[in-house]
Amino acid sequence: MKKLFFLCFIFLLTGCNFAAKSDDQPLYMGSNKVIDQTKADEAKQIILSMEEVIAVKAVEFEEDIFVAAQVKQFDRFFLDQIRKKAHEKIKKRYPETQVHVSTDKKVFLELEKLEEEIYHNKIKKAEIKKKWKKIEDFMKG
Amino acid sequence: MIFFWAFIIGGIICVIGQVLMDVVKLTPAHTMSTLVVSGAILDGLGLYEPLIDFAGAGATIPITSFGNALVHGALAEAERHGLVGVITGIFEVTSAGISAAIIFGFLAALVFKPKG
Amino acid sequence: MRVGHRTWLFHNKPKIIGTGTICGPFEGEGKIPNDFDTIHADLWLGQDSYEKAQKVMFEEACIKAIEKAGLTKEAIEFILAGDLINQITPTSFACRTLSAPYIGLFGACSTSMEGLALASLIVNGGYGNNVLAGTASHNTATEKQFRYPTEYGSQKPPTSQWTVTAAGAAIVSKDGEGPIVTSATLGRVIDMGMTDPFNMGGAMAPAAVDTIEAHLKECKLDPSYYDYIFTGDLGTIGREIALDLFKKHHIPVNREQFQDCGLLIYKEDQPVFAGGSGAGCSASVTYGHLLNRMRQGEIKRMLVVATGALLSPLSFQQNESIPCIAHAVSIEAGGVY
Amino acid sequence: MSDQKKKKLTPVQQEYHSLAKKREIQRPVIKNCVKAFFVGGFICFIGQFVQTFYIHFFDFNERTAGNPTVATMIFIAILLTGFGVYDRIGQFAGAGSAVPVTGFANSIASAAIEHRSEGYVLGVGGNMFKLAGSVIVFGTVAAFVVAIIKTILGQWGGL
Repeated sequence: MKKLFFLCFIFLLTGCNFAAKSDDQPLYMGSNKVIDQTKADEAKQIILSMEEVIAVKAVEFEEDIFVAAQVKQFDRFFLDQIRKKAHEKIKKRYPETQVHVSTDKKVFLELEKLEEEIYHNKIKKAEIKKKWKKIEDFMKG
Repeated sequence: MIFFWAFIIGGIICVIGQVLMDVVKLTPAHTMSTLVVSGAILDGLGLYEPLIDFAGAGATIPITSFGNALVHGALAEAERHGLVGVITGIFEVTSAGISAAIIFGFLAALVFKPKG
Repeated sequence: MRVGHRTWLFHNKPKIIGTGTICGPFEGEGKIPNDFDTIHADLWLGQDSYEKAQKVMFEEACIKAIEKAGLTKEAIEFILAGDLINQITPTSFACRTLSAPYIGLFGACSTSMEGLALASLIVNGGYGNNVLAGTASHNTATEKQFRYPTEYGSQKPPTSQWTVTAAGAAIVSKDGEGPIVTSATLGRVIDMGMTDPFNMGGAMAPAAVDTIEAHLKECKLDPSYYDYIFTGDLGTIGREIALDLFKKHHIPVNREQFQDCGLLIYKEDQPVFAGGSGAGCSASVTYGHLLNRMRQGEIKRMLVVATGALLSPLSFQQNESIPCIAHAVSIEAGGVY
Repeated sequence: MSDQKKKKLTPVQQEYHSLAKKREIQRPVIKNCVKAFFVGGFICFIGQFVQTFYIHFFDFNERTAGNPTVATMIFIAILLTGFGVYDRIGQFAGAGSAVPVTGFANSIASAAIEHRSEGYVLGVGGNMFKLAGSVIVFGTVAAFVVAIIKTILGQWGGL
């Protein structure tokens, strides 16, 4: 029994080390897509410059930018402040756009998918609109 | 990473429960009630939500989160409807846990016999 | 005849002419499976509730005792029995099938020796000839009544005890062959202010010592008169405390001589914490294992002291302490076996 | 509390208490805590796993995934209770299996199963919350008090 626990423990430790190392580069989508993503790209850079943030996903659509950040484990105690700070930073850069910042895992995953699809030009504008509504709901919960 | 901290924080909350039972010599029912009340108070002080952000299920699975969720439901409803909302909203968030326990518990009583 | 304040001497030699002992599966895996007449593999005994299972177990013990005494049901003149469950219903219900007059007893786990003492009194006084004394306990029925539902995952401390699933019945008679009940000392209610329901042994030990002390003093006996002194269900903790108390009161009871039924019934590796307990524990071990050893000539004289904790779930929740009682019966080997 | 109780005892009782205390087998507190830590942690680990599963494969975000996660854990716990496994885990783990929501489910299911012999209405229905009731009652009362204080303070702050 004890051995089993020990193994679990080791597994957990190693597992989390892997996760910590994988702070991947954000995907810059550029302007030549279905929708111009330059604002989103810049937002990513702004957010990533925050030291609490490991990874970031962002997509813009019409007047909105959705940003999802992954925060360092020990900064997760202060998610509220981090969200506020990130929001202010982007808002300063683009005062006329609606900025939504989330730290939710689900939003992060959904935006990641959307980014990929936009990057590879696999998605049409109407479909994005549909997805947009869904992601907005996730941000609220 | 979140898995690791879920394990650690969940474990620590259980150790607090164990200390209440073994050192303070509370009965299990007293221990659980104490933990639920402390969960409610921690949320009142705004400390439980950050813990959930930090440890995920490590903070939502222990019974302390039950107190937290009760306060949350009450506060959310109070924001919309004023003081009456405190009463109407208490079970808003926790209904899933309680109804699941009642329904599955009842079904279990239909199917199982105590094994001894 | 009464000697001292609370000891009866039985001069007319009431004898235990037949016994019946039944146990559950867990006890069947214990140290003394051969001393039980019937071992049930099913904790439910085919019934739909544990209370009914206890009832059936007690019925079977009675029938077995009657059979072994070579009697018929009609020959039983009185029944003195009881148990631990609400209003002793399992025992009372079991006695529906026996037509004899019935006296329901409650002395918690001490009911076994309470019954035997009173049965011997009736027989000795000539008020009856074949009197049945017995009791039963069922682990899960008792757990349900006194503690938590059986499937509830609470952690029991090492001081707790395991309620025995067993029933024991004995027929005391004026005629016939069998071990002789020579005397009995009745216990007082002793309350040492103990409140932990998971440490029954610690609560009951003073009662056992009080009764043993009174018995020895009133009969003017030295502890060495008895080959063994058996307590009902003190468990390891209660036994150690009792030995301490003997030392303190200068009663020369030695360690080997002082045994506990709750420790005889289970193997050391069975997860029973501090030992077995329950009314069925002292009854089944005494009427089965101990009397068998007496028949084999290993024991000539023994004092059986059944201890009982007189608490209810209600009294415990109302923060009452646990008053305890112990009844002692002296059994000596009789003539031919 | 215990001091107050002790005052009521007679000297003889007090003497016996100290004697009995010596012979009492102490609870293995450290060992119990270690076991509670690992089992409790492991249950939360599984909970996190279930939650991540719901986030990845269903339309739940971190907040809303809590409900199905709790329901799933409760389901597993009740199944284990029915098969007579949870009380064994409980004896081993103590608070480790009692403090997580699975322990709450176990207290409900065990009471329901145990009291079926008294019928569905008075037995199962009446006794289901025998153990879990206190948790709900005190949780609700505490939440009520906390929420009232917070709401009133918030309104004053807002004024």
